[in-house]
Formats: sequence, C-alpha cells, structure tokens
Amino acid sequence: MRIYDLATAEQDFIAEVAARSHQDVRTCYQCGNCTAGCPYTFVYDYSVSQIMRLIQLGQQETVLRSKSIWLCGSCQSCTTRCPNRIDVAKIMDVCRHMARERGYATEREVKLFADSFLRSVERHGRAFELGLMVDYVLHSGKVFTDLDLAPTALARRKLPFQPHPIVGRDQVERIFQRFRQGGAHA
Amino acid sequence: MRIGVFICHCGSNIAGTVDVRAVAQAAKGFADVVYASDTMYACSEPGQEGIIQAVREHNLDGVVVASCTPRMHEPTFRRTVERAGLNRYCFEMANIREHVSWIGKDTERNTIKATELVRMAVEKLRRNRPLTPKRFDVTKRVLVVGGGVAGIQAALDCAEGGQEVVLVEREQSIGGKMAKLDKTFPTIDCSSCVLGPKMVDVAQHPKITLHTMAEVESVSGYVGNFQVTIRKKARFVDWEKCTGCGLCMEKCPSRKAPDPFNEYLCTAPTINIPFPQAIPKKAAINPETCIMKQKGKCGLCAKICPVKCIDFDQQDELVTVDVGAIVVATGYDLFDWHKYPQYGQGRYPDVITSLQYERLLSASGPTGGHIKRPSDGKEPKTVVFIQCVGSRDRSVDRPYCSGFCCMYTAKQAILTKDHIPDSQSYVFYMDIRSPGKAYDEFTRRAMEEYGAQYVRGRVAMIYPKGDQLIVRGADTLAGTQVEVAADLVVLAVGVEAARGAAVLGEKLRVVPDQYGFFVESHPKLRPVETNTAGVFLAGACQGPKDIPASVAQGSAAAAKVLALLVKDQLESDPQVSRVTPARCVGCGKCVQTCPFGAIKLVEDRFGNPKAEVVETVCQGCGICTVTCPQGAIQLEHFTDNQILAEVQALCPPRIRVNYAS
Amino acid sequence: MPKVAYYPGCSGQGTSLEYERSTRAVCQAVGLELVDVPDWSCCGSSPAHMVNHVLSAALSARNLDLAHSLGMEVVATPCPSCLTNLRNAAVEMEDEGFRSKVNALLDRPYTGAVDPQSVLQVLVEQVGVDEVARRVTKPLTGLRVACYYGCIMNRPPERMRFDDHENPMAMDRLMEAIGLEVAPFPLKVECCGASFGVPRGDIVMRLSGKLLDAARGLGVDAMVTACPLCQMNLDLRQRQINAALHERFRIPVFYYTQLLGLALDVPRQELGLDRLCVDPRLALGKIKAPAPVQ
Amino acid sequence: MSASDSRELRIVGFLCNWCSYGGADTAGVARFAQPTDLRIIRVPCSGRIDPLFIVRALVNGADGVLVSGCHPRDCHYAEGNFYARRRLETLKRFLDATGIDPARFEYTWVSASEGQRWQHVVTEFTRRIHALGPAPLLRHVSDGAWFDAAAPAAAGPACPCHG
Ligand SMILES: Cc1cc2nc3c(=O)[nH]c(=O)nc-3n(C[C@H](O)[C@H](O)[C@H](O)COP(=O)(O)OP(=O)(O)OC[C@H]3O[C@@H](n4cnc5c(N)ncnc54)[C@H](O)[C@@H]3O)c2cc1C
Ligand SMILES: Cc1cc2nc3c(=O)[nH]c(=O)nc-3n(C[C@H](O)[C@H](O)[C@H](O)COP(=O)(O)OP(=O)(O)OC[C@H]3O[C@@H](n4cnc5c(N)ncnc54)[C@H](O)[C@@H]3O)c2cc1C
Ligand code: SF4
Ligand code: SF4
Ligand code: SF4
Ligand code: SF4
Ligand code: SF4
Ligand code: SF4
Ligand code: SF4
Ligand code: SF4
Repeated sequence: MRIYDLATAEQDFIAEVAARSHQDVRTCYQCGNCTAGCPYTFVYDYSVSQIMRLIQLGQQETVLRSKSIWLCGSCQSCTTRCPNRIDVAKIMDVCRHMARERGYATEREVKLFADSFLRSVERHGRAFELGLMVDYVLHSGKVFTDLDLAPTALARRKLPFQPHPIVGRDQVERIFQRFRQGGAHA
Repeated sequence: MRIGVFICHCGSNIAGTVDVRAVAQAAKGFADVVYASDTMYACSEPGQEGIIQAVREHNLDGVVVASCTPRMHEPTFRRTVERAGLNRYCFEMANIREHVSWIGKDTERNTIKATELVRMAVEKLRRNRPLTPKRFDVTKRVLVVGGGVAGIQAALDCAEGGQEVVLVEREQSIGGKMAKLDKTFPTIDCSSCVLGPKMVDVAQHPKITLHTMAEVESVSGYVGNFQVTIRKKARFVDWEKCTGCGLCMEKCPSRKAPDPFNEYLCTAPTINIPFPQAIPKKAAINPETCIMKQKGKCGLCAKICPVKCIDFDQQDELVTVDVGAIVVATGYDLFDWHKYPQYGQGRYPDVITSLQYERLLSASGPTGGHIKRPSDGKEPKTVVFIQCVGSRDRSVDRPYCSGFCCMYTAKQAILTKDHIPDSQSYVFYMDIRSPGKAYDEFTRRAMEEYGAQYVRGRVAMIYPKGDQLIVRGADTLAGTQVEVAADLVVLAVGVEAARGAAVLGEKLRVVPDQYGFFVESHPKLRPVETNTAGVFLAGACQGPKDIPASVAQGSAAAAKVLALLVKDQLESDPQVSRVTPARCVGCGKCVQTCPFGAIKLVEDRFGNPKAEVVETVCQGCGICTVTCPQGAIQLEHFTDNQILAEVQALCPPRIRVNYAS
Repeated sequence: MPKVAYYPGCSGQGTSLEYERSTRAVCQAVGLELVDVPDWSCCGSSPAHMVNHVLSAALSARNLDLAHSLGMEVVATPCPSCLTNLRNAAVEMEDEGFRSKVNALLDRPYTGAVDPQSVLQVLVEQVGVDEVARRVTKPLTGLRVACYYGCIMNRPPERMRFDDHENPMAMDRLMEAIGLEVAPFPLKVECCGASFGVPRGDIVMRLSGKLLDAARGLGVDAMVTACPLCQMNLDLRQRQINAALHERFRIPVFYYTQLLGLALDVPRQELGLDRLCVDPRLALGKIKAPAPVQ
Repeated sequence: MSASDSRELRIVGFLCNWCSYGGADTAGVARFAQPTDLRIIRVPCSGRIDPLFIVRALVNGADGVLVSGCHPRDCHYAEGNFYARRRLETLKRFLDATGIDPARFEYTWVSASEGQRWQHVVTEFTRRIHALGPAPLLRHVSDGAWFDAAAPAAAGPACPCHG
C-alpha cells in the first residue's frame, strides 16, 4: 500500500481542482454517498469518495493516474445525491481534463475512443459512426471490437456508409483549431 | 460629572489586538473624564475591587468599562458600582471585545475604533440619570407548555417546590415521544415503566392542573405577572364524567380514524383513548371521522356510555390563568424523510421511520410487540438501519446532528436481535455519537454482543427486488460500494423543531434559531433561560436532547422558576419611558403604539389629557419615543439626546457652511 | 399550435434513425411543430466534455446560435446526451466570463438565451398527456412495459429541471395514456454504461445486464427508452450481454415514440420497428386489438 | 477587493439589543473576521430608531448607516420591527430628496444566533460603501436648529418618517 506523507499535499493541485470545477472540495465529509450510488465502482481503482479524499489530501499523481477518472460515465448519481451539494461528476470531469493535459491515459481505449469521436466531428461537422469505429480500431489496434455486432447493425441499416457533411463543416473545424491554439483556458 | 474609564485587557483577548494603554490615555482627554486606566480582567475580583477603589479615591460619580459585550457583564458591573456607593445606572459599557478585538486583527484600526466606542459610552453616560427600580407583586403560579418528559419533570419539581402548576398539552395525553418508545437506552428499561408513574403523579398532584388537547391562545404581561389564555379543544366527551372504561371504543363503528400515537401504522376507533396508560385516561371523538358529526346519525357511543358523558355539541373552551413564570417544553418533531426521493418517498411500505419501529417493538403497539413488516406482516430477518436521515445534510437544510439517533439505533438493533434471534441487522452510519455516561459501551454491545453489522457510509438508494429491498450504500472503510437485500429498512430520521413552535414563540416572545429551536439566553451559562424574563426552556424544544438531558433540563428550569417565585416581589427595570407633561399634548399616539399597553391617558389638574407610563408594565422598547410628535415621552437611558450624542461622538459635525456662502 | 426548434443529434442519422423519424411523426400527429435547426453540427457528446468544458460548450453553442437565429426560445432534442451538452452550455454561459471564453472559439459569438429541452418534456408540458390520450386511435392494451429514462435526462435536478430525478414519471404517464400497463421500474435512472460500449464493453454488459434483469423480474413484455445510447446498449448489445453474463434475455426495447406512433396510428414505415434488434413481434402480438407489424 | 485594504470609512450601525446586537456578539465570539469601519450603537429595539438619528449621522458625514433588527415576527417587543420597517422604508424615499444617496443606508434583519449572517451583512455593506466612496459634503444644509437635540420635536409632525 502506498503511504502518503501528509506534509507533501500539493496545495496547488487542490486549488486548481477547486478553481476549475467551482467546487469547494473541503466540504466533502466522506459520507460515501457518491460511492454508494456510483454504478461504475466495480471497475474503479479508487472509489469516487476516495478520489474526493485524495484530492483533499493533495495527492495529484494518485488521482490523475487513477483509472477511475477515465471510467466515470458522467451519470450524475454522485452529484445528485451528495449531501453537501458538491458537483462530484464535474470534479471527475476536471480531473480527466487535467490528466489529459498532462498526457496521461490510464485507460487508453477510453481516451482513444474519445479522440476518434472528436476527430470525426472535426472532420465532418457531425459524428460519423462507421468512420469513427474504423478510426478507433486503427488507433487502438482492437480489431475485434464489436465485430460480432456488425452483421446486425448493418442489416438494420444502423451504420450508414456515408457521413452527413454539413455546410458549416469548416466552422466546426475552426472551433477545434482555436481550441488547440489555446483559445480556451478552462 | 466625574467619570472613570476602565479598559479591560481580558488577558490577551482584547490586549492582543487593541493597545489598551493608548485607549486609556485617550480617554483621559474626554469630557468629564477624571480618571482612566487599564485593567487585566475587569470582571475578576481584583478588577472589580480596582473599580471600587478608584470610585472612592477619585470621587467618581460615573463609570465606563470598555470590555466584553454588555449582554454578558453589564449586570456584574452594575453591582460593582453599586457596591462602590453609586447608583447602578450611572454606568455604561463599551464593547471592545466581540465588536473589536475578536473581529479584526489590525491593532492600529482596532485601537482607534475602541477609543471611539469609549468616547461614545462617555457621551452617553454624561446624560444618564440615577434610576431606582419599582417593586411589584409576583403571581405564584407557573405555566408549563408541553407534557413530554421534560415538561412533566418541570411540572412535578415545581409542584413539589410548593408552586401551583398549570400544564398545557396539545395532544390528548401527556407523555410526549417517550410514551411511544418501547425501551430506552442506555439501560434498555421499559419506557412506560419509568414514565408511567410520573404521568400518574402529574394526574394526582394537588398542585397541578392539567389541560390536554389544549394550546396557548395568547399571552400578555411580563415576568411575575403573565396572563395566559388557553384554548381547550372540543373533545365531545365530558371529561368530568368519563371514567375511561373504553366501552365506547369497542362499539364505535367508525374505526378508520388516523392514529397519530401509533405513528399512522394503523387506524383507531373514532372515539378513542390513545393508549392504555394515557393520562388523562379519557375518551375523545375525532369529529373528522365521526359518523354523527359528519352525517348526523349513529350516536352508538352515546347509547353505550354508562355515565352518559358524550356531548356532540361541545365547543372549544377558553380558560384564562395568571402565572408568574412560564416553562416551554414543547419538544420536537421528526424530519419528513420524504424529502429523500432515493428512499422511495413512501412507495415502499417496508421503509419506515425509527419512531414507527418503536411502535412495532412496543407491546402496546399495533402488532402487540411482534415485529411484523407493514407490507405483508412477515417477520423480517434482515433489518437495515440508516442513520442521519435528515441530519448533517446541507442539501435538505439540516446541517446539524440530531444527537440521539445513533443511540436509539443501537438500541433498536439490540432489540431486534432480542425479538428475532435469527435476524441480522445492518447499520449504515457516518459517525457514532455516543458521548454520554455508559453510551459508547452501549453501542459497542450492539456490535459485539448482538452482532449488528455496522457499515460506515451513507445509503444512496433503496429499490425493491422481489419482496425484498435492495439497499445500496458505501462502506468507506472498505473503500467501496456495498449492497444488502433487506426485509425491512428503518430510517433514523432527524429531529426538527416541533410543529407550531414558531407561532408559540411569537406569543411568548421566545426567539427560534434558524432551524426553529428556541434560543437560550446563553449557550453555556444560561441554558434554560430565554431573553424574555420569566420564560424558561426545557427539553428538546431548545435543540435535540435525549431523555436524561431533557429530564435534567426540566429540573433545571424548575429550579429557576422556584428561585423566581420564592420572591414575593420583583424589581422592575427602571429603564422605562417617562413623559414630560409640559411637552405632552395628549394626542394619544403613544398609547396606540405601545405593544404592551403600558401607557394611559390621564387628566392633569387643568383637565388636559396627558400620557402616563405604568412603570412596571413598560418593557423599555422605546417605540413610543419615536412615535411621539412632541418628543414628550423619552425612554430612560435611550433618550433622543443620548442617542444623538452617541451619533455626534462617532460623527462629529464636519460642515460649517452657511446658506449664504 | 406549439412550435419549437428541433435538434436531431448525430445518432439520429445512423444508429437511432428510427427514433428520429418516429419522433418527427409523433410530433406531427399531436400537433407539435418542429423547426429544424439549419445545418446543425455535433454537440460533442460526452467525449467533448471529457476533454474540456469550453470546447464542449462551443460545439453546443454553435447550434444554440443557429436555433436562436430561427427566433425560437426552446430547442428540443430527442437525445438526452445532446440535451445535457446543450443545456450545460446554455446554463454555464449565463456566466459572462465563461461565455466569452466560449465565444472566443466561435466564428459568430452566441448572444441568445435559447432553452434546450427534451422532446419528451415538450410533449408533456406543451402538448400535454391528456391531449396525447385524446388523439389515441389504437390503444395498446394488453402490453406490460417498463419505462427506462437513463441517467442524465433528469439529473442533476437543479440543472435539468424536469420531472422527478429519482422517480421520473413523464414517460410512464404517456405510456399509460396510450393504454399500456406500466410496471414501476425501480432502476429508471440507473446508468446503462453510456458510451463505454466500444472501449469497455464489459461495463455495459454488467450495467445494462442489471437493467434487463430488473425488467425481467417485473415480468414485462418490453422496455421503453428515450435515449439512443440506452436503446443501443439494451437492444443491439443484448446478445453480447447474454453471452457475457450467460443469460437469455429476450426483451424488446422500444423508443417511446415508436409506441406512441403505434397508438396514434402513424404510418408504420415512419416507426422503423423493423430496425429493432430484439424482435418485437411477439410483444406486439400481445396487444389486445393487435397492431399488425409492417 | 477587500474593504480593509483602503482607508477606513465612517459607517454607523444601529442595532437592536436582542437580535442583531446579539448576532454581532455571536459573530465576535466565533471570531468571524469583519471590516473594521463599522461602529455600533446599541438600542433596545429597532422600533426605537428615529429616522432622524440616521439623517443626523449622514448629515454629519457618515459614509454609510446600517440598521439591523430582529427578523419580522421575532421581535422581542412583539412588533417593534414592524414600526421600524415602515419608518425606514419612508426614510429611504425621503433621503433621495435631500440629496443623500439612499444606497448609503440599509436595514436588515439578523437574529442573535446568526453570527455568520452578520459577518456577511457587515462585509457586504462595507464593500458597498467603499464602492460608493466617501460621502460628498452636503453643502445645501446648514448646521442650524436642524441638529438641535430637541430636533425630534421640531421636526415632529411635519417629518414624513414619524407615526
Ligand atoms: C425513535 C426514537 C427513539 C428514542 N429512544 C430514546 C431512548 O431510548 N432514550 C432516550 O433517552 N431518548 C430517546 N429518544 C429521544 C426522546 O424521545 C427525547 O429525548 C424526549 O422525548 C424529549 O422530551 P421532550 O419532553 O423534550 O419532548 P417531547 O417528547 O417531544 O414532548 C413534547 C410535548 O409537547 C407537546 N407540545 C408540542 N407543541 C406544543 C404546543 N404548542 N402546545 C402544547 N403542547 C405542545 C407535544 O405534544 C409533546 O407531548 C428517542 C427518540 C426517537 C425519535
Ligand atoms: C482540555 C479541555 C478543554 C475543554 N474545553 C471545553 C470547552 O471549550 N467548552 C466546554 O463546554 N467544556 C470544555 N471542557 C470541559 C469542562 O472543563 C467541563 O465541562 C467543566 O469544567 C465541568 O465543570 P465542573 O464544575 O463539573 O467540574 P470541574 O471544573 O472539574 O470543577 C470541580 C471542582 O471541584 C473541586 N473538587 C474536587 N474534589 C473536591 C473535594 N473532594 N472537595 C472540594 N472540592 C473538590 C475541584 O478542585 C474543582 O475546582 C474542556 C475540558 C478539557 C480537559
Ligand atoms: S457524497 Fe459528497 S460529501 Fe459524501 S463522500 Fe461523496 S463528495 Fe463527499
Ligand atoms: S458521475 Fe461518474 S463518479 Fe459520479 S456516480 Fe456517475 S460514474 Fe460515478
Ligand atoms: S470583563 Fe469581559 S472582557 Fe474583561 S476580563 Fe471579564 S470577560 Fe474578559
Ligand atoms: S366516554 Fe363513556 S364509554 Fe367512553 S370511556 Fe368514557 S365513560 Fe367509558
Ligand atoms: S357517534 Fe361517532 S364516535 Fe360515537 S360511535 Fe358513532 S362514529 Fe363512533
Ligand atoms: S446522532 Fe448519530 S445518527 Fe443522529 S444525526 Fe447525529 S450522527 Fe447522525
Ligand atoms: S417604551 Fe414605550 S412603547 Fe415600549 S413598552 Fe414602554 S411605554 Fe410601551
Ligand atoms: S405621543 Fe407624545 S404627545 Fe402624544 S400623548 Fe404620547 S407623550 Fe403625549
């Protein structure tokens, strides 16, 4: 087990999470309600209330390298039921942002799928499902992903072969470009 | 005037952020100040002696102490100056602790502020007059509102102390919540066995007059002389005659009346005695469900009653009593857990409250003391208790701890095992609060001896599966989610102010805190007194309290009442309004506005109407002073001149301009 | 006649085409006019807000702006995921600081105050359950269903401000209005596994499996959803779930608009019942006055 | 911007003894830090506050005046705060006419247990007064009989705040 030296709490990290999420992490009193309701606990390495605690303790590395922040489904159960009205799901989101910015990807496939999705949107203006699946398979190397579903999906005409390009495609593309150029610090 | 000024260090409480010497030095320059010094602890014995010495040595006739809030030590120092031979109203305080040193850290600013507050006090004092209190007679009778265990204790102790007691209870029987409990922690003795005899004592005590199904309608007067009107609700049974035989209950065909005593777990006959040990043991009719009252026929009870005491035409009755003191003991009510939609909001009959569970455990309850769950009457084998429901939860505006639910949950877990040996209890908790004598040992027994499984974490949701309820919570010690399939879920619902407390508080001029509990005069030093002289608090109406604490407070309030009523006469506060007849034009405006009816119009010897204040009735609010168009009625020590002088001390006039310029 | 802007969402072009089309058909049948947001683009879905909130809001804001240019105050979307993004963007942009960051990413700054709502909300609040019931020509009696709302349509309540967040009833009431028997489904707002189907299928197997299990426990003939992602996880992936959990679920999963369409006697080809993966014919056969399939 | 960074301004508070003065005490006991500008005058009841006191403070150069009493219905004297409310409402309208910015005057309700609320009220009001800056000199009023201690009688029936 990891032993934390309490004196090494990274205050900057605590402050950054608080500032970016607009949540006061100190108000968490570890009741566990978020964990109690979180449907994803079974795949987490740290339960969501433990993530909250680790943030309070300023344990940046443990939090940002955890699997949990990638596996959170943003289902809002934690936020809805927190007795201290903490928007926990938003904190999970913010941790994900920070992990990404530091180049971490503890759950590689989750990250790659999001990347593929956004690439698809950037390219076509809308998500093109077949295209993004192909993109994802190429990037992740997971060739067998959902291959079993392909016949059904195709038979039910669920995956059109053509994207639906839109006129304002380049407007969307520019959103991404400006974002990458650092147009948004949040 | 020859004024002395004393600046208190309060150890480092004041001196830490106020340069007390500089303040004293500055005070020497104020008008009429002939002596100024600083002192380590003004309220301590040497501190007070120092003041007395200075008064004598410097021939002072007025004293200013700059220290803590006057709400704390004004009476102390008034006594001090009196001991020094001055009139006790030739004294003023400047609050340089709560309002200065404790709220700011900047010594320079604090020192300036403290100096100005001292100047203000000096300016006020310069306009003080010596005052002498009047004396008035005390009514030797006490009103106790609320007949829970706290009210019962207060009533019995007052009666034993020789005072007449009027006990007013809203419900049909006294006993409060304790009467509904099965056993009580930390000893697991039977609730009705310990409370029952006390209830009987109330009924039999010659000095106690009991009014149940009654509420306080209005209150007027002041300490020593309250006039109280009590509304006794129509019960449609002549209680003078009713013997409590219960024949009517057996015969009444309308048996679906709500049963608040059993926490609505079952229904009751429309004419009912709520429980066998009820005091008074008298029947009453619920007019909502009575066939006679609703449809004009039936009357079976009237036919069967052997003493013919049914009276369908009975009306509410108003009773007036004069009392010298009032004890408020209105207890608490339970948080409405339906505000938690994740616990089913009443969709699942087997999710019940702790108090409902007490009724299921109680031999006098709807199941005769056998634990049967509401949905199908089956005996539950797995019982889940959830603590802090409606407590310590900001999202439902209940951030406080309800104090005794940890303890009664442990009790209920123990009793569950007693009743059903092959059962398993689970208790979801956040912390265990068991600070009383033998309390923690008790909760440990629940775990160690009775095998209750304690799980540290809240419960996020309850949902049905088959005929069970899946309780999904967290075990934060194990760091993960847990689930358990329960046959019965008991919510340890939190405590909140008794319904109607706000209205009663208004009548008694007792202030509720932001959650509706009545505020005591001082949280440490005057826990059963209120800011309204002669009105005392006992039990859970002041904040969550278990039975031992409620009883202790009942006795404490009684001691305060007895100390008050032992006096034949009381002194009235002479800081009251006074009329200058020469100015008064007799317009009567003040008479109309005085909330206490303390002013009357009298004729002077020329037959002109003039206002006159009844000194013992005036409460010193000063509303009349503002109302009077002539400035003829002035509140002593808060006169227009004095307040304007204080304003002037803080804001010296800075404009010296003429219209001409 | 009530009229709102309409944002179909990307999945309506592919995996949930039948939801999209039945939604349009039903709205037409009950007299709710949908005005398409012209040249709408993707809201970014969950991937965007997992990357950055400003980026996510900007992708939504472009669409809010287009809706605004239609002069419409409400934009309705059938997809709860789109709804969450659009609404988060709309609410967070009430903060000027945030809005300016978002606008910095856009060609044209968004200045409007369009309120995004679900089509379900618009149907219940602007058309009304009674009005829908009044227009029913083929009541679907004999069928017992469980309504599943998904995790984000009503949560968090301060943000979504529609229906009860633990026990929403909007869909239940609509389904009852068209003659269905609605079982009280206890897991109405439990997450189905969301968009983890592709990268972490195991999560969906477990979470959606729980939902199917609960529905089976209630003895229902079918489940009803209002979300393309939920529907896909429960329906398209039901075979995968069966394989992973050694189960034999065979529960058809409808979009609520498909059933509404049946009851309102909307042309069958608009409802796309043939696109469901778990064959619904057995269930539909239970309807008392059988509604023929195709 | 914290108010205490800049020069202190002159703010006068009139507080009723039972509720707000107690609330200010509670805030002190709890060590809730507050700007130091405010000086508190204790009165038995907000109903004792003659609008003239406020006018006088403002005319004499106070930069702000804060009145605080018991919450409506909680008045220790049953109804004093209703009278206060009526008078102070009138005063607000009256101030404008005299050339004093009504924003320099505020009244509020704080109970004895609401230390935190008191801290908030003081901080916010002080911030507001600092935003307004020091009060301008009132050139059109002279220091005549207006300020006499006997003024209430003189201002009496004609004064719109009375009654
Ligand atoms: C489930 C449960 C189990 C508990 N078990 C234990 C235990 O084992 N041991 C223990 O020490 N404590 C226990 N308690 C706590 C116990 O109930 C309280 O400590 C105790 O009842 C407080 O007594 P009280 O007289 O202050 O208030 P109450 O019992 O609430 O009595 C107040 C009385 O005032 C009356 N009243 C209210 N308003 C008015 C009005 N306006 N006019 C006239 N009358 C009015 C009420 O009708 C009531 O009779 C338990 C509490 C609960 C909820
Ligand atoms: C570190 C600490 C901090 C605390 N802080 C707080 C706090 O912040 N707030 C709070 O509410 N409580 C606090 N307490 C608790 C507080 O000290 C007690 O509640 C309180 O002192 C109890 O008062 P008492 O009169 O019962 O007992 P004591 O204060 O113990 O007084 C008993 C007196 O009796 C005398 N005595 C003993 N035996 C005899 C004898 N045989 N004959 C004659 N005289 C005798 C003793 O000398 C003593 O003077 C604190 C306690 C500690 C240890
Ligand atoms: S529910 Fe809220 S308070 Fe409780 S552990 Fe989670 S974040 Fe903390
Ligand atoms: S939002 Fe994420 S952390 Fe919160 S309950 Fe849902 S999955 Fe768990
Ligand atoms: S008088 Fe007040 S301030 Fe001075 S020592 Fe006593 S408690 Fe402290
Ligand atoms: S009303 Fe009559 S019958 Fe009923 S309990 Fe009283 S005496 Fe007996
Ligand atoms: S008259 Fe009313 S109370 Fe009497 S027996 Fe009939 S229903 Fe019961
Ligand atoms: S006493 Fe225990 S159960 Fe009750 S509110 Fe306090 S901590 Fe929670
Ligand atoms: S001060 Fe005036 S209004 Fe107040 S109680 Fe006394 S006489 Fe009545
Ligand atoms: S209001 Fe003034 S003038 Fe009128 S009766 Fe009262 S004291 Fe006299």
